[in-house]
Amino acid sequence: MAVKLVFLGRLEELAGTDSASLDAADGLGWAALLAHLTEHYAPELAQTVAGVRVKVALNGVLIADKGGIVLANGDELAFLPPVSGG
Amino acid sequence: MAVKLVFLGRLEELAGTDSASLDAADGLGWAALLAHLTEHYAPELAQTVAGVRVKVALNGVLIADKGGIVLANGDELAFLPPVSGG
Amino acid sequence: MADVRLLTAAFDPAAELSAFTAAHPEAGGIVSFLGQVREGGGAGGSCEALELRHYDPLTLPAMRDLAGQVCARWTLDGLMVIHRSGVMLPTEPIVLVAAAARHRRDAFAAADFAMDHLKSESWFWKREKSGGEWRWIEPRAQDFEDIARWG
Amino acid sequence: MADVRLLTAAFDPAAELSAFTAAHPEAGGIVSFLGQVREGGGAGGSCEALELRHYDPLTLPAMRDLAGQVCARWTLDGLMVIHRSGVMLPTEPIVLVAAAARHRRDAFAAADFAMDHLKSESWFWKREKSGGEWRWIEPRAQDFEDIARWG
Repeated sequence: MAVKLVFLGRLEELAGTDSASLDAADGLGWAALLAHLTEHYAPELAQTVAGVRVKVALNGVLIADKGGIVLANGDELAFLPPVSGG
Repeated sequence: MAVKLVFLGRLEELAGTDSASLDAADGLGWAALLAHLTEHYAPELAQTVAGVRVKVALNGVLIADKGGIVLANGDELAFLPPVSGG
Repeated sequence: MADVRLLTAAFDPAAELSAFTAAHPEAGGIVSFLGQVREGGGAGGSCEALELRHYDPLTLPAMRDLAGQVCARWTLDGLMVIHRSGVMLPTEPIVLVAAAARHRRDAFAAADFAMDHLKSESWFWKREKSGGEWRWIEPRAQDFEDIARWG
Repeated sequence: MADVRLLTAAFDPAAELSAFTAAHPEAGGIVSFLGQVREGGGAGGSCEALELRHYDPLTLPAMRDLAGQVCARWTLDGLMVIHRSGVMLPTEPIVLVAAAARHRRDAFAAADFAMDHLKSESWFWKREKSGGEWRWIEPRAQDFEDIARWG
């Protein structure tokens, strides 16, 4: 399956890109996703994404418990650091 | 001597004019002024002007104790009812 | 620093606000209040015209004093206070206050304070024309409550 | 009732405010906040450009939600919220909020509340260019204090 990852704000800098495609087996969970990030990106990315200050949105919907997500083919997962707008 | 009286706001309606010239002997005081208003205008004008809500300005300066004013030739005395601006 | 004007003819609030904004490129935020003659305003929703009278020796000097207080109380990059006198028709601007500041809170508070004091303490007297008749307006209790907020 | 827009190109605040004012002749007062890229802003007073990024699925829907809250909380004749995304240069407008109301207090409070929430809760991420380098901006403690005022 293919999943789109979106990195907002400072996470874009840590990831080196604003979005990426991830190919993985169906039903990818949070721990496996963090492992993927650790393997393919700067170590600080997975650490930051795992922290309480980074929220996630799955297909445009905020997820209260990001540890419980399970990704399916075609999903878009956005990593949202604290906002600093306006 | 001649003194200019200026009637602001609703006092203009009571006086029937926005300003008037008053000819009188030098050193006209507050009581004599009220007597003049009573004689020449609607009775309500002198009553209203005597009330605490009406302030006076003598030659553009607000007077704290209007009862103590003494008018001299060329003076301009303005009667200022409560403001209702903006 | 403050631009304080008492006008006896109509003015263009958008043009004034543009010029004010352009004059303060260092300000991060600009808060403005525009008061206009309401369409359908007045007693019975039939206000045909509004007139503000002022008294030359007092009105503008007091507006300048107020602007000075506002500039002393908040950290502003600029302050503009424009007030009409004379006869105005519905939708015509009456008053425009704008405060430019680095910090948003200062700009909001300065504009709010200036309006409360302009409304309740400025030397203006208002009358409305309705059904062809002019009627003087008494001060509103709300204006005194508004000004009391500032201690 | 609310006019809420997320724009990716420059806009003219004066023209927007004129149109908003003209659309609300029944409102006695209009309060606006304009936020612009400060000249001499940023770390060391050398901000060359500012960029706001947004996330399409969240940003505009959340702005609309906020506008709905504001309209429910105060008695308004109209509300306008315009926010930029993308790269902006010094003196370019970032955000314009305007609230039209019969009563001045409602217009001030609505614009103030909308700005506090836009600043601290909207889905925007900001970076500044200074000395040719882009740097992401962290949220400010002041923004959280501002929003806490509303309970």
